[in-house]
Order: sequence, then structure tokens, then C-alpha cells
Amino acid sequence: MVKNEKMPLQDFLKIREEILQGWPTGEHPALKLEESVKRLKSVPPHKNFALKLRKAKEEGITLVQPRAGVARLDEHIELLQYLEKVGQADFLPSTIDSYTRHNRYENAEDGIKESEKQGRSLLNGFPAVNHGVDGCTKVYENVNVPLQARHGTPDARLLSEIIHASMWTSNEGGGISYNIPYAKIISLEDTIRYWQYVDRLVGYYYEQGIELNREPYGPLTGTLVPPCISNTVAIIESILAAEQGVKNITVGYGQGGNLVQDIAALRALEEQTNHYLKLFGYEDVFITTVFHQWMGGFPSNESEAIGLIGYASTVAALGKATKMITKTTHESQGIPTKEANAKGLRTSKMVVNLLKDQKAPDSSELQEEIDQIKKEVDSLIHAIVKIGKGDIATGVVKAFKAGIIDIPFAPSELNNGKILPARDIDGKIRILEFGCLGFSDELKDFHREKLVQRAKIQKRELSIQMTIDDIYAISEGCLVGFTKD
Amino acid sequence: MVKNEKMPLQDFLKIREEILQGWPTGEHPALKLEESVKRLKSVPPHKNFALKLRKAKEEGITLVQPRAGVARLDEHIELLQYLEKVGQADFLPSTIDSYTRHNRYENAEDGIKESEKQGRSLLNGFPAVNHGVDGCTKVYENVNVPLQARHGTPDARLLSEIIHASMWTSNEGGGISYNIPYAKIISLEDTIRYWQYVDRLVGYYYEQGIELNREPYGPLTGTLVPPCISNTVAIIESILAAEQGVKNITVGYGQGGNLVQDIAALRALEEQTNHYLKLFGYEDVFITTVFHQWMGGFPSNESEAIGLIGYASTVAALGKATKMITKTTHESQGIPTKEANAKGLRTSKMVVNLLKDQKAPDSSELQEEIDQIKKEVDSLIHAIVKIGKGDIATGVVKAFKAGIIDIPFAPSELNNGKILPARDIDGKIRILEFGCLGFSDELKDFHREKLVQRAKIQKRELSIQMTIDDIYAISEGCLVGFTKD
Amino acid sequence: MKTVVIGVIGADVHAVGNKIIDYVLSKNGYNVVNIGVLSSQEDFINAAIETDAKAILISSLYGHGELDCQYMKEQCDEAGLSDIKLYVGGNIVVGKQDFIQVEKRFKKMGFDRVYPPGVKIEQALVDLKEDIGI
Amino acid sequence: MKTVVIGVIGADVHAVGNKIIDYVLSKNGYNVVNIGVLSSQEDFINAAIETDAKAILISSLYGHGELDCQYMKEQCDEAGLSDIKLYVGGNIVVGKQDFIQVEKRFKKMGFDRVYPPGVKIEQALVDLKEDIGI
Ligand code: B12
Ligand code: B12
Repeated sequence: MVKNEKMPLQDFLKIREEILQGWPTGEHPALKLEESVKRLKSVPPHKNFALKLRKAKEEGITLVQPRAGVARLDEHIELLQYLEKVGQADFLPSTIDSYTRHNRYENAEDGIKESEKQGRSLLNGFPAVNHGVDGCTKVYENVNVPLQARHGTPDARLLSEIIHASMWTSNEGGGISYNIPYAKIISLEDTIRYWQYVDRLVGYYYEQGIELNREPYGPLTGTLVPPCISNTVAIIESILAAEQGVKNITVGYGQGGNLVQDIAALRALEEQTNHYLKLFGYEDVFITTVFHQWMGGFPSNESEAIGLIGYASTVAALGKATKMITKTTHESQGIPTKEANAKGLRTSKMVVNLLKDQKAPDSSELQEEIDQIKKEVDSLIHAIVKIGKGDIATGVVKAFKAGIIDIPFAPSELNNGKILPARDIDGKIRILEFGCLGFSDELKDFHREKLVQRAKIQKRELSIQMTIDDIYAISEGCLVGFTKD
Repeated sequence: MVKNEKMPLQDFLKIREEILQGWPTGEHPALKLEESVKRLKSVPPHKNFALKLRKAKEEGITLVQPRAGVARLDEHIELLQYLEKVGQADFLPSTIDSYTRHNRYENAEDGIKESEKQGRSLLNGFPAVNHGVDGCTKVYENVNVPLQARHGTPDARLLSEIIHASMWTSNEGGGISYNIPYAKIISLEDTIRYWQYVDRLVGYYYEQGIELNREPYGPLTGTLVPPCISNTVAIIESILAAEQGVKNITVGYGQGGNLVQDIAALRALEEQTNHYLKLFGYEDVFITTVFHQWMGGFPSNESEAIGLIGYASTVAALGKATKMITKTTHESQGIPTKEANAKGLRTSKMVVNLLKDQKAPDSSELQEEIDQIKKEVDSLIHAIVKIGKGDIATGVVKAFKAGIIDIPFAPSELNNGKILPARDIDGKIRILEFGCLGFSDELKDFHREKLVQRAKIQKRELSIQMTIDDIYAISEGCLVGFTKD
Repeated sequence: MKTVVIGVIGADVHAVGNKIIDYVLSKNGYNVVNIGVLSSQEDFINAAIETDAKAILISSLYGHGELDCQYMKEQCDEAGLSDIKLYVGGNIVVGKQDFIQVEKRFKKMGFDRVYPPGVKIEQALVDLKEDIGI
Repeated sequence: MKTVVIGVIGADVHAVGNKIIDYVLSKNGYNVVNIGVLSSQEDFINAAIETDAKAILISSLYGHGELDCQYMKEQCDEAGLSDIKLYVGGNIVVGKQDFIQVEKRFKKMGFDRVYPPGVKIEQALVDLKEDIGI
């Protein structure tokens, strides 16, 4: 059974040898550790993700980052430059294509070739492994802000080696968050191990004096995920990363829709991540937060979509998230053009800049929501630690099996899939069906009451139809769903 | 000296005769009062501004309304229909052109002719007086939501007669708010009398069983107006209107930029309008609020402009304004196309719909700001009543002369023009120079302290440069201005 | 009760729509065989043969739909499913494209019904009833 | 110290920019004669003659600028101000228009400098210094 234990350097180096053989681009002089260390040390502060985040946190501002990635190297660079210049992105991503995410590098190779032939991207992202250190370094050299790989890759070991050696200073993902929402039957033990490796690599660099940023993927399925669940996963992945020596972590949260609950979730997330890291003995980890603009189904009308983006940005700024991942008016349709992407960024940035001097005032409603989320997270983490007999890695694997932790709408068969979320009458996300979720009766009663209240006001039954209406609601222009008839 | 006294019917009818002779369109069968009463009684509830506002207030939702007006009748109807259908406007305006606002109907006539000739509008609004009851009735018949005249007309008596007889059920303006920001040397006594007439007309209709809405113009110069000043004007105009028999009033406020201050201003405005109406003996006046999206200089980048619109909509919804006046991405450039106008509406509507189940939580920061605004308004109204020896109409005329009330950046020479606003470090609008403003020393100290704090943090001097930086700030993408050097 | 096979094709893991389609079609009187996300053409065809399905409803959200759906019709024909109705919906191509063109391409590939982004399964029920009954 | 006349032309009451222009030009060493909002061509010309101004800076924000500025140059010439520099800025036409065209039209009307929306007075200082010194 996987354990939350730091990987011995020897083991790491041994696995590393294998990993680098996974694809020809794994053989590259820059992938000698002495060489990659040298390269990473040459990264100036303004291109270092970890340091730019530290600075933003100090200033109390919210920085913006888009998603973006295409198959061909030159087109990808052009795209990123456009987002930097026209979109004024503070951070740049390279969103990785779905073949690479499944380690299907040969398919990705075909995708690149076919894209070259047709002169347009046929892949839904940037195949970083195939472009290798040379390609990825070229990307790094052609932009002026820090770079991060964003993906959804259960086994991202080779990918991570390549991007860091190419001076990309941040990597998104985690053994849980890049498995359960992104895979069907990959073992959780395996993916936790894969990501322990990825974190160990970052820890190794830290030992050499290089601070890199890691970002557990917060929004999970992006669809009505109760804050306690995504926060719990983020905290556990932070602990797993910290054990491997990661010192700069950005925990994420996807907009739920209710302003107070979202700000509460962000605050609880930051506070509890810090709390649990200390509790588990990790003292000097620097924590920032990232807020994802609405991750569920978007409205198709572009004016409505940009309204949602403006609202999301307001929440991120008031909630003092250090970073915000932006969406675009094309969201409901398909991968955005660079123009649409840049526009979404500019709109978002305008709002966070306008609001940089403001934060959500303390209020009892906010405090109660923070307390509620914290209690729920405490309950889940307690249950996980208990079932893991004190080990959080073991615990989380067992907890998923037992349904103690359960992610709504996740495709993975390892997930219990019994939990059903729904909104209360204010639009806060609550839980309708708990499955085997590690909640006390008191917590369950709270959720049930809230939903009974909504059912009464809306004059309807408590049923899965509520959930379905809520899934459609935002794309139809409201928050709390209702059935028209 | 003008007094706050209900105009006797006889006087009203006598003036009316003259007024209707101001331009040939004043002679129309529908302008016989029996006839116009009949017409107004035929307006169905969904096309009655006053009633639709009552319903929205009951439901606790925020409705949206654009600004719009062009010279030619058919084009104007097409424009409004587009805004209703594509823009999903809840209320429609007819923004009146600048010649009509200055009663220069001959210039307006030329403008219409020239516009017909060139096939495009050369006027900056709809010349309702020239189009007369027939034209305005045609507008009414071709839309399905309530109509309102929006203008900036010191003497709007003929205009008001024509629009109400054409079944437009709301009229914006007031003797102060449509003088000081919109004229240079027109006597305040005169404009208060003109607007007493306009209100008396609405009062007359009420006596006949017809409820019309009136909306004092809230934002004044739209530029760093401290909430206490615009709220005071709105309250006074409400009292003046109520005295003439107006029963359905929408008090307005233009977005200042700081979320807490804006919500506080909306709350204080509604509470104090109700309070003072009762205090002055007007018992059964129904009050709603309107929030104007940012009325100052807009950013020229369209993505930034729409971000500002999204943020403004969030504030309106959280502040539970009953209505919101929307802006467009063309704002900094010129009068918007119908497409840009409709897009601004849709974005705004998306946000207020999303947020309809939410409101700003009570917090001490919010409560303190509400209390502060109320204290300031009390102080101003007290000074006005005092100098007017109990009469609010006399008082306000004298107060302007004495500078007890002073509107920043107003063009009118009747305005003292000594007050200088500036933002504090949170972006709340405070006052730097008071001139002769009717503030106690305690109030002044509060403002000064706030600005000294900003000066310290920004390491700069307290000076008019602060004000200038703040005027430019939002169009440059931040709230609290700073000088780059 | 008519049987339909539903699932998400290729390396695609978008599960939300799939779960809703399952629920809505079941509620509306169909026997739904849901093969879930990350399903290959073979998975669809095998499920259809085993359950004597009258229609296959393919979802593709992640952008590679055009590649993943190639030769699906031919594979069906070969497997003896030449009468089965073939539907596809979701975000079936990369990026925002003119749907008239997209529909043409997929119809040419042998799909009977092709749906643009944002068409909810509730709206497709009418077509399904028309094509295979209940 | 060079004198310049500033003001807002026509039935236009936009006062904010005007007050800032006054402040900024004064601070930068000009003798500013501000005739304020709602000013006619005659107001500008009379003020310029009386004060021996070297430039007239017309603001127009409300959209009727093109109408209000017609024949301004001719009026200046007639009044013996043929050497005076004529500037115009603000939102000088109705709606969002291609500025190249707008500039052409105003130049043809005899204006020396024409500014698009959003050009702050601070940015125009260089031109003024070049044209009339300080
Ligand atoms: C939620 C979401 C996710 C979640 C999915 C969680 C999960 N496991 O389910 C997460 C965050 C994990 C995710 C990941 C990715 N996503 Co995604 N995702 C979305 C999003 C926002 C909503 C999808 C959704 O759940 N909608 C709600 C459900 C109810 O609607 P639906 O899925 O459209 O299904 C309904 C209808 O379409 C219809 N329907 C569907 N199929 C069929 C079939 C037939 C026959 C019929 C009749 C009807 C029908 O009926 C359904 C029910 O009413 C969409 C964009 C959007 N729509 O706003 C992007 C989107 C689908 N994702 C996209 C992409 C690219 C990705 C990623 C590759 C990378 C990335 N950018 O992160 C990865 C893909 C991983 C993989 N290998 O598949 C793109 C696809 C681009 C394209 N086609 O050009 C989209 C369009 C976003 C975008 N504009 O870029 N995503
Ligand atoms: C505030 C404002 C108002 C306030 C004005 C208060 C007051 N009395 O000053 C109020 C609300 C009362 C108002 C009323 C109206 N307004 Co107005 N208003 C604005 C707004 C939002 C900002 C103007 C402003 O103060 N900017 C800040 C200052 C500092 O900038 P500025 O004025 O542009 O001036 C700077 C530069 O342009 C430049 N500059 C200006 N002149 C010159 C000249 C020279 C030679 C040079 C070198 C430089 C220069 O330097 C200045 C300082 O840096 C603008 C739109 C915008 N820009 O966002 C609309 C705008 C100007 N208004 C407009 C209109 C139509 C009106 C109304 C007719 C009707 C209405 N829609 O309500 C009435 C007009 C009344 C009248 N008769 O004039 C339109 C004009 C449309 C067009 N040209 O196509 C605009 C563009 C809005 C829009 N898109 O519809 N308005």
C-alpha cells in the first residue's frame, strides 16, 4: 500500500532512469540533473512562478492566467505571446493535449504531423513530451512571464521532467485530482506514487536551491463540487507534496456560484491547508490560492458568458485569491481562438485590478460558512486519517474505496459515485445524497435542512431532478435551477 | 422665492395652456386631460413602469434598462425593439437629444430633416417634442415593456406632457439634478418650479387613478460624487415630487467603485428617502432604487469596458437595486450601436439574474458606511432646512448659493464648485476640499483622516492631483489613482 | 422497451452529460446501456450487438470527435449493424466552427443525427422517438 | 507666457475634461482663458481676440461636434485670427467611427490638430509646445 513517505533519492533516481526512456525526447543533455539545475538557476525572478506568486501574495493582488495549448510549436508560441501581450496574462500555461495526458505519445506524434499538414491544430493541447526539451525551452525563451504545464495526466512523470528541465517553473496536478476526474480505471495507489515522483523532483530541485511551484488541481469535475470535497483533496495533495519536499504550493478552488460560499471556501482552503501542513509537521511551505472561473457548463450566448466571467473575477478579487484561471466567451462551444482567449483575460484583469484595493468585509454569514466548510473538511480528513491508520496516502486510497470521500460526476470507477449535490435557496452548494461520505449526522442534518428549505420555497420534491436542474442552471442564466412546466 | 407647496390645480391648468403652445405638437387632441387620462388608463400593467417596479421590488430582483435614442422615428422604434428582443431589456428608455433638452425645437427639427436626408442620426437622442404625441404613441405601441423619457432638460414641461399623453409611464429628472449638471446659468428657482409642474402633472394623473413613476436623476455629474451629496439631492427631489402628489419614485445612485460604499449608499438612500418622506408628512409614497453602472470616464478597451459592466452589475444585484441602467463597450467612444447596446444589456442581465438569490451579507464595515452616509446626509438636509427656514425648496436654492451643498465638477455657475472629492485607500469616495459644504467638523475630520491615510500609504501629498488621478483611474484600469513617475 | 447504447468516445472523460443522458433517457422509457467515458468504437458496437440496441448515441466533448468517429459507420456495417441509428452530440470538433459545415461532415461519415453544442438531451428526445419509437 | 483659449462648444455641458485641461495647461506654464461649457464659436473668437491668444482648444464631447465646428476656421479668418492654432478634441462625432476619416474631415474644416476619444490633455502638451511654444 502506498505511504506518505519521502521517496529516497536512490529510488527516485532509479525510477527516473526508466521514466526518461519512455519516449526518445527523454534522452537530452538538459535532462542530466546537474544540467537542469543549472538551467533552472538561470531563470530570472520575473519568470519564476513560485517567486512571482510570493510577490503577488505580499501585495495582496490577484493575477490572471488563461488555459491555452495547440499542437504545433510555432503556433503555440505565437498563441502564448499573443496572450501575454494582448491578453496581459500574468502567468502563461501550456495546456497539454489529451493523447499526451494518456501517455499516448505516438498518437500525439501523428496529431502533430497531421496538424502540420493541415496547417491547423487537430490536438486539443500542446504535446510537450513530443516537442521535448528543445521545443519546450523555445517556448520558455519566447515569453516573459512564468510558465506552467496544465493537464490532467495520471502519470505525468516524463512530462514533468521535460517541462522543468525546460525552465517551466510550475506544474499542475496531483495523484487524486488528476486521476478521479480524468480517468476511468487507473489505480489510485499508482497515481499517488506517480505524483509523489513528480513532487520528489520538485523537492530535489529545492534541495539544490531552486523553488518551483506546484498546484494541486482544485475544481475536480467542475460540476457542483461541494467546497468541503475539493478542499479536502487539495489539502491532502498538499500534504503529499510537502512530504516530498515541495515548498511552494497553490491550492485551487472552482467557483461554485454563491459569492459568500465561494469566498468562504477560498478562506477556509488557505487557512486549513496551512493548518494541516503544520499539524502534519511541514513548517515552511508557502501557500497561495487559485480561483477558477466557473468550471461547469457555460452559457452559449457570448454576452452572457462574459457576464459570468466578470462576476467570477469579482469573487476572486474579493476573496483575495492570488491567482485566477480565466475562461472565454467560446467556452460552451470549443477551444477558444487566441482573440477570444485574450479578451477573456482582459475583462478578468480589469475587474481584479479595479478591486485590488478591496476585500470582502467580514460578516457573520461569511464566518458561519467558513466554519461550516472547516467542520466538514475536518470530518473528512479525520475519517481519512483514521481509515489510513495515521497515513494520509493509505487513508485516501481506502477512503475512496469506502466512499468516505466521493467526487460528484467523476468518471472514475474507483469513485463511489453515490453523492449528489444540489443548491440551497441562496445558491450555495449542499449535499442531497451522501452515499458513504465521511460526515457526522449533525453535518448531514445541516445539508438536509438547507435543501428541504429550498424544496419548500420552490414547491418541489427533494430529488435528483434538483441536481439536474442545477447543472443546467448557470448555462441558462440562473444559479438555483428550477423545472419549467 | 420658490416654496415646497402643492401647485393649485388652477395655476397648473393655466400654466399648462401656455406650455402646450410652446411648439405646434402641443396642440393635439390627446393632450386634452380627459383624453390623456383615458389613454393612460388603457395601459396594461406589464407596460406600466410604476407597476412593474412594484412587482420587481416585491420579488427582490434587479431589472435592467439601457440608454438609447436616435433622431428618426422608425429608426428609434427599430432600436428599441432590438433592445427589447435581443437585449432583453426589462424597461425601455427614450434618451432625448441635446437640442430638445435646451428647448431648441427648431434645431431639433433641422436635425431630424438632416438625419432623414443622410439616412443616419445626426442628433444624440430622440427629439420627442418634435415627433409629438403621434410619434411617441407609435413608439409606445411598438414595444412591450414600459417606456421612460431620459434626458437632462431643465424645463421639461412640454416634453413631459407629450410623453405621458403618449402612454410613457415614467419620466427621469428633477429641478436640481437636471439643472446643476446639465446647464450653466439657468436659475434654480425656475427649474424647481418647472419640475414642480412636471410632478404636479403626475400627481394629477394619480388623482385620476393612474400611477406613474418618477425618477430623480441620481448620478449628477457622474464623476466622483460623494454618496451623501447625490443622496441628499435625490431625497430633496423626492420630497418636492411627493408634495405635488407623486406616489411612485425611483431614487438613483451612480456607481462609485468601492463595493461596500456603493451598497451602503444604495441602502442608505432607500432608508433615508423613506425616512424623510415620512418625516415631512408624505406617508404613502412607494420607493425603489436604481443603480447606474459607472457614469464617469470609461476604459476604451472593450474587454475592459465589459469587465467594468460585469462588476457594476454584481454590485447592483448584491445591493438589491430594483433597476440598473446599463452601459456599453462603446461608452468611451460614442453613442453605441444597437448591437453594442444589446450586448451590454445581456451581460448585465446575466449577472443580475445569476445573483438574484443573493444579497450582500450584513457586516460591520457595511453598517459603518451606511451610518456614515446617513450622518452626512442628515447634516446636509439639516443645513438646507435651516437655511430655508423650514422650507426645503427655498432651502435648497439658498444652500446652493451658500455652497452648503456643492456638486463636484458641475458646469453650473449656480454651484459653488469648491468641493474636491478623492478616493481613500479602499477606493471609497471622500472629500478633500469642502468649500462651504454643510458638514460638521467631526464629519470633516473623518474625511480628512481617510485621505491622509491614503496619502501616507501612497507616499504623496494631499492635493488636487489626487482628484485628477482618480478621475482618470477607472478608465486606466484601477480604482485608486496614482501618479506614475 | 427499446434499447439504446450511450457513451463517450475516445480519450474523452467528460462524464456529466453522459450521466444526465442516462438518467433522462431511462426516465423517458428507454432501456439505456451506458458504456461510460473513454469508450472505443468497438465498445459501442459490442454493446449494441449484445443488447440488440436500436440506436447508438455517441458523445464527444473534448475536441477529438472528428478523429474518434471516423469509420464508425463502416464498422457498424461490417458488424451487421447497418440499420442501427447513429447519433453524435456534444462539442464534436475542435473550436467554435460553423455548425452547418460540421453537420455535413458528420452526415457524410454516416451519422443519422448530429447535434451542436448546447443541445440538451431533452431536446433530442423527439428525434429519437421519431427514429426508433419508445 | 502664451495664452490659450479653452472651452466646450455648442449645447454641450461636459465639464470634467474642461476643468482638467484648465488645470493641466496652467500648471504647465500657459495662461489659460477658460470660457467653460455651452460656448459658441463667437465666445471662443472674442476671448481669443481680447487676450491675444495663440491657440484655441475646443472640446466637444456630446456628439454634435461636427455640426458645432462648421465654419469655425472661416469665422476665425474673418475676425483676423488666421494665424491662431485651432485644436479640437473629445468625442467629436456621433458614435464610434474610424478616426482616420474623422481627422480628415476636421482637417479639411481647417483644424490644425484633431484628437480622438481618450487622448488625455497631458498627451497633447507636446503638440502645443511645438506649435506655439510655452
Ligand atoms: C466540466 C468540463 C470539464 C470537466 C469534466 C469533468 C468530467 N469528468 O466530467 C473537466 C474540468 C475535468 C474537463 C476537462 C477537459 N476539458 Co472540458 N469542459 C467542461 C465544460 C465546462 C462543461 C461540460 C459539461 O459538463 N456540461 C454540462 C453537460 C450537462 O452538458 P454536455 O456535456 O454538453 O452534454 C449535454 C449536451 O451536449 C447533450 N449531448 C452530449 N452528448 C450528446 C450526444 C447526443 C447523441 C445527443 C443527442 C446529445 C448529447 O446532452 C447532454 C445533456 O443534456 C465544457 C464547456 C461547456 N460546455 O461549457 C468543457 C469542454 C467540453 N472541455 C474541453 C476540453 C478541451 C477539456 C480538456 C481537454 C482540457 C482542458 N481544457 O482542461 C480536458 C479533457 C479531458 C479529457 N481527456 O477528456 C473543451 C472541448 C473543446 C472543443 N471541443 O473544442 C470544452 C468545450 C471547453 C472549451 N471551450 O475549451 N472539462
Ligand atoms: C461624465 C459624462 C457625462 C456627465 C457629464 C457631467 C458634466 N457636466 O461634466 C453627464 C452624465 C451629465 C453626461 C451627460 C450627457 N452625455 Co455624457 N459622458 C460622460 C462620460 C461618461 C465621461 C466624460 C468625462 O468626464 N470624461 C473624463 C474627462 C477627464 O475626459 P474627457 O471629457 O474625455 O476629456 C479629456 C480628453 O478627451 C481630452 N480632451 C477633451 N477635449 C479636448 C480638446 C483638445 C483640443 C484636446 C487636445 C484634448 C481634449 O482631454 C481631457 C482631459 O484629459 C462620457 C463617456 C466616456 N468618456 O467614458 C460620456 C459621453 C461624452 N456623453 C455622451 C452623451 C451623448 C451625453 C448626453 C447627450 C446624453 C446622455 N447619453 O445622457 C448628455 C449630454 C448633455 C449635454 N448637453 O452635453 C456621449 C457622447 C456621444 C458621442 N460623441 O457619440 C458619451 C461619449 C457617452 C456615450 N458613449 O454615449 N455625460
